[in-house]
Amino acid sequence: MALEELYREVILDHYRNPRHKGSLSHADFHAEGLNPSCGDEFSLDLAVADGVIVEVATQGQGCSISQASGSMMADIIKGKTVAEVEEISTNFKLMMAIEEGESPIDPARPGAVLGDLEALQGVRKFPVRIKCADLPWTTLADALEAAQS
Amino acid sequence: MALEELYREVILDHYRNPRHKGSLSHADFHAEGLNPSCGDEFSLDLAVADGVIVEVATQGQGCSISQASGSMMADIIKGKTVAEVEEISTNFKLMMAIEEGESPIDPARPGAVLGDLEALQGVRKFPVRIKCADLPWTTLADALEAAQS
Amino acid sequence: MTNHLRADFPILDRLVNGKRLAYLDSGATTQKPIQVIDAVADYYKTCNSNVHRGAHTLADEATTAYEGARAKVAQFIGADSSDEVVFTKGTTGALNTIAYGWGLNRLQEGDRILLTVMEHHANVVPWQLVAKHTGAELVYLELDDNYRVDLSGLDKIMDERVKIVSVSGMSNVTGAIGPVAELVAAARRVGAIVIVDGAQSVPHLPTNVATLGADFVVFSAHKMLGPTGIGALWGRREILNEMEPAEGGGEMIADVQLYESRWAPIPHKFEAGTPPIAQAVGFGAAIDYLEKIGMTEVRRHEIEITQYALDRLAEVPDLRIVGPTDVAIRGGAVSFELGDVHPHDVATILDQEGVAVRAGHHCAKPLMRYLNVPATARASFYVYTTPEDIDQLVTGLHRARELFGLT
Amino acid sequence: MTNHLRADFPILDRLVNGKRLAYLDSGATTQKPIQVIDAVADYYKTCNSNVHRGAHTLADEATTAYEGARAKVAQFIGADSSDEVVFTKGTTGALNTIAYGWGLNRLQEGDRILLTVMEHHANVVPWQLVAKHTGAELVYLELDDNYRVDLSGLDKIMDERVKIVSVSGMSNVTGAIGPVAELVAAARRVGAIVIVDGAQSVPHLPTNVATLGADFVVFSAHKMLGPTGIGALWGRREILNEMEPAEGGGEMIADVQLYESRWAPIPHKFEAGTPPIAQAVGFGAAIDYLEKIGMTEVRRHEIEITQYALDRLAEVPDLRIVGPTDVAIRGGAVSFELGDVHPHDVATILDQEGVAVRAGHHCAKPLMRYLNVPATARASFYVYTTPEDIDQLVTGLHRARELFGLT
Ligand SMILES: Cc1ncc(COP(=O)(O)O)c(C=O)c1O
Ligand SMILES: Cc1ncc(COP(=O)(O)O)c(C=O)c1O
Repeated sequence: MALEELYREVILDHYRNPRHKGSLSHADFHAEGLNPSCGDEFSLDLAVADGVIVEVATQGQGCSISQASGSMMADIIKGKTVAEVEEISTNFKLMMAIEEGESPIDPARPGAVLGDLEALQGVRKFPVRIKCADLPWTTLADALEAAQS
Repeated sequence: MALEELYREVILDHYRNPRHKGSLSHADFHAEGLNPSCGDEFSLDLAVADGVIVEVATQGQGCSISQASGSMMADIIKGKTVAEVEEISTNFKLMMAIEEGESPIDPARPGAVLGDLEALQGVRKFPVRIKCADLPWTTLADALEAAQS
Repeated sequence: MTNHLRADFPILDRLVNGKRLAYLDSGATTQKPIQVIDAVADYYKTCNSNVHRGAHTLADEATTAYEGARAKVAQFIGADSSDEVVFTKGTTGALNTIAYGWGLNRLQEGDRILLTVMEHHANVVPWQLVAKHTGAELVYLELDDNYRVDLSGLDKIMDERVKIVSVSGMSNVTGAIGPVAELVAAARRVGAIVIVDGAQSVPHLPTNVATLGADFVVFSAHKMLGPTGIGALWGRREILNEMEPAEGGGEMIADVQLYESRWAPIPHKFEAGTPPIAQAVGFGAAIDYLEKIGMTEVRRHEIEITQYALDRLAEVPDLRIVGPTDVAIRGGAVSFELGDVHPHDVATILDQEGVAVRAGHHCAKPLMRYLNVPATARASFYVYTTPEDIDQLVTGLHRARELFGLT
Repeated sequence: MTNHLRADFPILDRLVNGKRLAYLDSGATTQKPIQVIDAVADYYKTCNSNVHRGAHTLADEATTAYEGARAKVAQFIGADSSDEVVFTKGTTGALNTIAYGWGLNRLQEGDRILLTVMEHHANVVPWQLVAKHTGAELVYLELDDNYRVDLSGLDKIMDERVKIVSVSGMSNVTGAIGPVAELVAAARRVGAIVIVDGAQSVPHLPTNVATLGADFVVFSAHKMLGPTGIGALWGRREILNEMEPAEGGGEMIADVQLYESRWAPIPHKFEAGTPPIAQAVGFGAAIDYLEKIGMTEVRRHEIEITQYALDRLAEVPDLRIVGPTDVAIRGGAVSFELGDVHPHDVATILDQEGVAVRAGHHCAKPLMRYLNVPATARASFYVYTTPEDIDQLVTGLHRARELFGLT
């Protein structure tokens, strides 16, 4: 049933126990995201050294989907290079059908390409909630854009 | 036929040859009327001596109904006392069904109570045009109100 | 308690996600009875025309229909006469009309606009805009423990600097009824004008502007069975007469010259441009419908259904009502929190059960901050709401608890 | 030339004063095809809900319908993207939005607003209001002998003081097409923004904002087969981004605090409050209908019917056309005078013959004064107009001559 696929155990766990919660006193990059239609918020601090994201801290307020997505994102990008993070972001958006193209994930056989994030596939059945899952990723894109310029 | 009753000879005559046209250099009372929905205008100068309207001058712009009504009004009020004029005005409004009450005019037997004005009875079949016929009379009421105060 | 009106509302027959629709979002917009839908369609089919400017039959019929709707609105709220009723885009449009028409032309540096923290954005942002242009400042009344406007400091706050008091007749978040009578009395003493945001109160409570004592009452048709795209501004005649128009255009003028213009008499002075004619006709039909039920009965039904809802919601563990629990001082917009389940998740889960509720800040961010809740879920009722709708809501809430593992 | 579209317009079957209705008042408002009437009714019957704020199915469907209509409007006028299209109350609402949003916040003493003497009150009065608040002044272009805007003095007038140029795309009185391209070119040189009042031009001429070069184009749905109560403001993205909102309220904010707020991105920044949702859906259906005909065909039909009308009117003694007689430079709003028969009398007589025309100043008093005509009668056409309508008009005009004893 769709709702059980939406609210998987791992999502509720990230929602209730967000990883890397807080802020960095020495952030290199910072961005804030807001979904004005629902009020969800997400803010992101990154410390980057030699092109690698060495530290991540996030804060947010919102539904389980946006907050779990943010927590999972923080988990997966830590320790990755900016280039790797961009690839992950693209894969995430493909999986969620936010960007057009073939999903890197075979829904029948969830692998480990995106780790916990794969649990968010259930959101695809709830189109109005896709923007919730995407909020941390648009915030990340803003932070990285600042990093690039 | 209704249109023939509306556009009687005498109405077109007053429309084309308005009586007492102009203004008074020594008016005792002056009022201006405007029908904002159609733009018709009517202005009235009165000279009053011992409660009698001794001189009348009118100017206006608008449809045959409003302008003929004004010309006929000027004709009938000249030389009358203010009290008489008020009675005429009431009779006119009763005839036109602007005020509620029995019309002083028997439509079957037009008499001479209101003189030429009785030709305006045809307007009653055109409710949206009644306010045209009434414009000079509301202007007159404004002028007389100023006279009273 | 069955509800014999439901048959008039075609949309209530539809299924949502395979389930019976339990429409509990009437605070956002109500559903429309077939009488209203048909009135709009019939207008277009039989006498559609522009109003006021025409000397042909259709124009006359359209004007009669439009002005007839105005008379219905006037009578519905007990106004002295139709020309105290201005048709606007809605409540928001009406409040902006007052803010720009009255506020922008009369407020000065140092003047104060008194609001409450429970106001809808529509009754906050226009005042911020006008304050910016004029140098006036905003002052807020807070709430007591029972979610009602706290009047204890009112005497101190209400001084000669206060020029405008604008308050919601009923909160769209907590359901709390606003202290209009008390604010009117206090405002009178200092000569301030009082505006009632009646977006929620006029649809749900009998309203009589003659006894209310306020200077303006504004409301939206779409929240009282009528079409979108129209609302009404009632104003006291003297104030409307002296107020400047906010918008300029056709229909609202007596004369236009190249560099200056003179205004038409009220209410037209405030209705620039082609008005929402078909929508006015639909608004009139909505009022006919409400009058047939009777506003006393509307309120009685609302008290009954709200009491039922509060009772049934009390059975749901972890559920907290955000608003008064005494139905005598509130309407039928019931906000709540459910444990740590975010309101959007509540709404999504309920939607799968066919239950439509709102979730979020309900255009009342200052109130959410004041109450320190990031968002609420809100179930809101109207004349067609039945206990069955509430039962469906409660079933959905149990499902939400289950999915989120609340025990 | 028969007209196969007429069957879509239920009102055209009715009788007026016992006669076939010849509806020649489309310049004031057009009639609505059943497709538009049904689209509005179906919206209320199947997915009525408030937009944007909801996480339930109806809210999502309503939002999709509303935003879908926006996309249709954007595509219809060749806009780059939907978010350059703001839904307003109508043309008048749109012009006031620009006057207050852009003008009130940016104009200063000594700045100039350039208009033409042929503007509708909607494109005059908002600028007078904003001029009063800001100290800016109005400047007018006059007309040449052919009722076209006289550009001969333009170079002298168009200097750095001119901040806004606002011009009608087509006069609702004379039918003359406005010199938009020339004004755009001249305005560019001094950095002024150009607004096109498209109330008459967008319904009647193919419009492409990308090639037009103007900064704003505004128009009303009700003049192009759509519902009353809605219109559109197209604006160039950069300008919309930097423009302040005119009205405040729900939906248009990113955040509201007690004393200040931040705005939502375009287009929502300019759509305070519950928008005219059902009307947007109807607007979308009207655009579908026009797209199906094709705007090139709409224009071709209009040229044909206008030529026919001008030819037939030329047969009526004492009749004088107030407007250009070359159909290449005009649309289908044909104003005229008939001897000394006042236009209101003309309209009353025609009405008895089933013919609906407007009479009066057509919300263009400055133009009437400029042309030194107190009023005109106006016959105006749209896609459903047939030669039979024109013939009926001409018959009625002969009757008017007869009643007034013109020989
Ligand atoms: C040229 C022109 N501009 C503006 C308007 C105003 O449009 P609306 O009344 O729909 O706001 C009209 C129509 O009345 C018009 O013809
Ligand atoms: C209390 C209150 N005020 C104002 C509004 C704004 O009404 P509208 O969106 O119809 O302009 C609403 C509804 O959203 C409301 O509930």
